[in-house]
Amino acid sequence: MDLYEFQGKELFRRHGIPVSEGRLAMNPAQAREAAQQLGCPVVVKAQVLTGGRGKAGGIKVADSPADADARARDILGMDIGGHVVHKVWIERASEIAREYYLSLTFDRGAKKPLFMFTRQGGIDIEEVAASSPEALVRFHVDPLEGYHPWQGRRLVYAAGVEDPGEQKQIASIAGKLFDVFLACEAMLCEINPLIVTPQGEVRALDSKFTVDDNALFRHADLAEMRDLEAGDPLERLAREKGVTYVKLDGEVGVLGNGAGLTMSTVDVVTFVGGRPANFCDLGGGGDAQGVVDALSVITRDPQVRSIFFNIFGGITRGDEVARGILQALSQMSIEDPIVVRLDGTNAEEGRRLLQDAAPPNLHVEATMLDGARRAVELAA
Amino acid sequence: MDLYEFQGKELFRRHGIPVSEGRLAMNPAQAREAAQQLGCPVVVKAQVLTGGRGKAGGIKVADSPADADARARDILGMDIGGHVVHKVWIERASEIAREYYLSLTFDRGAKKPLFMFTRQGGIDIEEVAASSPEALVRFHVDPLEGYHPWQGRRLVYAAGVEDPGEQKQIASIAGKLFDVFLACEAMLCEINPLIVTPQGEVRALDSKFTVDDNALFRHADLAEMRDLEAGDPLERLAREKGVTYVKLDGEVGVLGNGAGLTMSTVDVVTFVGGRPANFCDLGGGGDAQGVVDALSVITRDPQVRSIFFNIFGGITRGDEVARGILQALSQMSIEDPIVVRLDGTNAEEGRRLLQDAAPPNLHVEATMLDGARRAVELAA
Amino acid sequence: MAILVDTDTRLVVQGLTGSEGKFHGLRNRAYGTQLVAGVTPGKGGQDVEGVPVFDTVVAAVTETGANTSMIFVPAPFAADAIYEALDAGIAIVICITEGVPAHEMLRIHAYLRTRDATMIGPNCPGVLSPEKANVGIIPAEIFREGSVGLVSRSGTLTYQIGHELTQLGLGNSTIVGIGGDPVVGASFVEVLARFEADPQTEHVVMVGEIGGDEEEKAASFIESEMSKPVVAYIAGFTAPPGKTMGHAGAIISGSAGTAQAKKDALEERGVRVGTTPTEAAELVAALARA
Amino acid sequence: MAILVDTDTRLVVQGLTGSEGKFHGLRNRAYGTQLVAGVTPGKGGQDVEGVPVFDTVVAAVTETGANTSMIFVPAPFAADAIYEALDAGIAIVICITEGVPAHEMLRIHAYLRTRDATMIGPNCPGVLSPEKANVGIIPAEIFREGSVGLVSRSGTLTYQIGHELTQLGLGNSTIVGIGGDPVVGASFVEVLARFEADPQTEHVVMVGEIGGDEEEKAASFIESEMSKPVVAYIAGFTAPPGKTMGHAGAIISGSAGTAQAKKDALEERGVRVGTTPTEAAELVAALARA
Repeated sequence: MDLYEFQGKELFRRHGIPVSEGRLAMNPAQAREAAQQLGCPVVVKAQVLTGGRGKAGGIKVADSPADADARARDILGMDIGGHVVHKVWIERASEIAREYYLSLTFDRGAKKPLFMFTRQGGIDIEEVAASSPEALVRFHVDPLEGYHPWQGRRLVYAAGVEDPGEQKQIASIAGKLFDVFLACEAMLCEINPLIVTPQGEVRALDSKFTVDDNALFRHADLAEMRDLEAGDPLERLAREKGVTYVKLDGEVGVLGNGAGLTMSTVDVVTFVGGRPANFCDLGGGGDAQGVVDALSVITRDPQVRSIFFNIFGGITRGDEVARGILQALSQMSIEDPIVVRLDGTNAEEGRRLLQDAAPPNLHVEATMLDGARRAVELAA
Repeated sequence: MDLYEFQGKELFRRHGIPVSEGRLAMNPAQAREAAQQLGCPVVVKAQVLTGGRGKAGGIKVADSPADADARARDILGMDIGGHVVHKVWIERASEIAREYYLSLTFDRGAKKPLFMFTRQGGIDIEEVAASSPEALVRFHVDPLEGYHPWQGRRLVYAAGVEDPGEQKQIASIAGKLFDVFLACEAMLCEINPLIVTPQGEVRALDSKFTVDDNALFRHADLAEMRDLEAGDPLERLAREKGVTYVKLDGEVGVLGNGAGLTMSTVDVVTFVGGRPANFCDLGGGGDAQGVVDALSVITRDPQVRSIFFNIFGGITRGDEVARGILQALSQMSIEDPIVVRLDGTNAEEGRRLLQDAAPPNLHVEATMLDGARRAVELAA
Repeated sequence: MAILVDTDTRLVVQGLTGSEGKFHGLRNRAYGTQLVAGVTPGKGGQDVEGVPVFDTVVAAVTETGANTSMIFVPAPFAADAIYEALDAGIAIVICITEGVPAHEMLRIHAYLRTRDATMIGPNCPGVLSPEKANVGIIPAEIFREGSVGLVSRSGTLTYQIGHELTQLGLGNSTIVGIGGDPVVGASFVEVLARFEADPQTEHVVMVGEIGGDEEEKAASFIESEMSKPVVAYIAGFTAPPGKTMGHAGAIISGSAGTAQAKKDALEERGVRVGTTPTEAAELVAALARA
Repeated sequence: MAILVDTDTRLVVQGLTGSEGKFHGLRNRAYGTQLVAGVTPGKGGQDVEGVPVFDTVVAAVTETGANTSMIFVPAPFAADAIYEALDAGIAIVICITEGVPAHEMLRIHAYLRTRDATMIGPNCPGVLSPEKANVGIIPAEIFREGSVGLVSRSGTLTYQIGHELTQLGLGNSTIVGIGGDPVVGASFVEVLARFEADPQTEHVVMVGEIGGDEEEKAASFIESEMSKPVVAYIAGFTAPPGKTMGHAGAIISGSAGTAQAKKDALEERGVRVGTTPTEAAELVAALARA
């Protein structure tokens, strides 16, 4: 789960990482009040769970409370990469002498947390990694041994931070970043930029914070941070129904069981010349109601022209899936053609159920490849 | 540093280990008031940093506040193994169905924390270890990997606890004991007895708690728990002066530099037929003032009849030690004979200083063995 | 022969008294797996259709000689169950449970480095050696015995490819679902090494997906250490960057971890990569005929 | 030859800019030890009487080829300094600092098991190989070069026994003070193994004290693994049970850990134990004459 900048900064603050004082505003009036309380100039920052908001005009400086009101009015409601801005974060504007970059990520390759630090902050870290890899210091922490203060020092000295005051502050922030990463079971904690003020104070000016969904059961405070309003409305609907759904940009609705098979189905649809409308995974169980729920999500996408059901039964039973399809067809008016391919546990029974009912817009195919081809034809 | 029962229980309570409610009392009136607040019957327990207080009569049940007053009057001021009782702990009396034993110790042999658990609690654990070793479950926890809940379960099942309610409570207490052990950097956390009430509730009825002196610099709350009034008055005085002093029961005062050499000197004094009056370690540095301080402690013991200075200079310089001895002799009236053996750094100069001053009760010997013999003769 | 599970497997199921543990444990027994014990704290002394239940894994090992554990306990308790199994001396730990926190798995992975044990999963379908033993939830009826080793990060995709192989007349030595979580116990490399050493296995199919770099590591391993031919299939070629595709934990950052990057790494080292499950199966069939 | 420190030692002192670190570091250099670097965070670029100071140990290793570290940093920072030295690839870490928390040492000990490095101390006088190198605070003038290896948990007691040996005309290959804390890096066994392998060492004196069971472990090791004769001395025969004798951390519980128990364990395995330092030295002298 990704957190908003203001949420990540709140977690930083709780663990002793210096951040600027700020207020959340849901409307221009709140933005004006926040600016009044904080003292101008302030920065008005769109809160969206995607990158590139600066380039999109989602970050503005305001010199007065009235100005903050106006800037919030500009930003609220903006669409930034498909994310509509519902909240802005107002914080006291910072004077910036230097911009660094510090992050801690869950490195699944090395199977260890990975620190990355560079004095070339403020820009996209992939650019730094590509253009001047020697300037990007990388350092792994062993999960059992944990963090030790020398590791923070190693980062700052290896990156060539020369001011002793900065050295101490950054090494200390690295330790606190490890604390918050561990305490929140984060997959990513990124500070870009980590600024140095003209007075020599080091502070986190932004936050990218991702926590492990699997760990939320023991972090009630983090689980509450989930913004149920955020993201694509269909993806939201799917989540409410317990279905994994990712909106794509084509015409063939794809529904499979298991992430791997579904991903593979999306690939195959593409390879035979189609454009998948979505990735929709029924998951491991997949009973009739799950099928109904998934179909109700997929069919709400007006781009969808055909639907391909690719089911390989393991725990999921083919007859249950067939019943779900028939039930959905009887409850909803689905006009798009549905191609079904069933294999595995109870597949024969499922196929028979479908053939017996024989709804007009239902097509049964024997293989995954044939099913994909047929669905693509029908969407054309 | 050893903690009192009430201090250990307070740490238990903070970490979620169930204990009985109680109050500390410094005088009979406070004991009466505590009994009134808690409701009778209560138990009045001597707070001393030594074992055997039960047999010594330091634990009494009181049926009324007046009775608590009387019992406190009996117990306060008692001498239990050389420790005078200055405080009593008043707690609500517990009904006891069963008594178990649970401890976590710093096992320096295995270099891991060691859990010990047995259903044969309430008695001396050495007895259980000797008479029915199979009943004492031992289990090490790896310092890097830390504690996992299955380890607590292993303890209770291996020890044969049969009641599911007890199993759960004890396994949970084991986890909390590990937490408090780690959080306080303890060397020992012992609960004996860990009682089960007739209602099936498991609770710590006593506490033995030792923390690492070396770790106190980062545990201000624990450092404050040190009772400056406790223990032998000479040992207390020595601690105030920064000298390591242990009172023994003989006539030859022993002063060395370094724990190993001092221990060895105590041994040699014994082997040549003497009885050491103390162990006194000047420590690594050992300047003139340190020598004066150590002598002032040793000579306050009325049993002392002679004093043996055994110094092997490394960082400690022989001339400094000699100056300290001469300074002490000029400041204090020391009538006991002092035997000095000096070797190592600047020993020759030290010996010359002593010979030049030649105080009447000072005897310089060339070897440790000769020095010990002379000191023992002079104490006879 | 086969790898990981076979007729010598003596299985203990941690969580045998739960509904899923019971269902699949007994199903594995019906297939022929030697199910010797269950473990559920507090239920020691009971039995599940004749299978004795113990309070601790160590008791199950001592009493029944269990050497392999299958874990079906709920996610919040799964890590503890894994540690318990490893400490009891279990050699093969297969964790089916989904939703184990990633940080727990980091620590377990570091812990495993110091032990002489293999862990499969979590969030995996288990291990099946056709005609010998099934430990997990893989529908055994799809597969037949043969010489193709199959290792996969995905459950249903494994069934798909196994099914395609069966259609082409090929069978499997062992099917290993290593799980799709960001950090799992045994990686492709560990399983490939076992297939290389297994006399029954003649060819290997590796089924990967986007995210991480285990396929790339496998590519290097195959080139330098394997004599047996390996065919690969990677899912997620058309996944948009930055999107998480379900619980497979496929978080892509930049170009690393993409299906194309994995395919390139494999092909550079001489491993044939099928673009669809069908094509992958056909590549194996061609090798088997050659 | 000698062990642990010799003419190949390239020493970095962590805490060289502190008063004690400077005093002893330069004293070690005056003895002939190759002192190549100091480390003090924030003081990189400075020098201490010509010895360059670095911010990190890894920089010191890279720039000067340091292979041995002596730690003089204050106790609250000593554990961090040890980890830093080990991670920088230092092979021999000698920690003089007194007062390192015991729980830190538990973790460091567990950590050391996975590294190919040796740690001596903390709370130890260091290591001296007469005429070759001195790393620590041992007064070198007491000792002369020779064939007796000396390993001890105590500082001044080591000097005492070294002095007795010198009086009897014997010299030392290496004197190792392993430190008297409850948990130290290298134990008797590790040092004894090095003496066994060292051509210069012909006899070994082991100086133990009450507490712990390292002397008992050493007894087993000497019996099964050592060809060279070992003489032991144990301090604390007359220590009352349950009393802590200074920072030596000699906490006795019951009979285990007593001097008598250690003496018995050693003598049962054929190791001669002197009752006084003088007697121990005489036993070695008798062996050397034989």
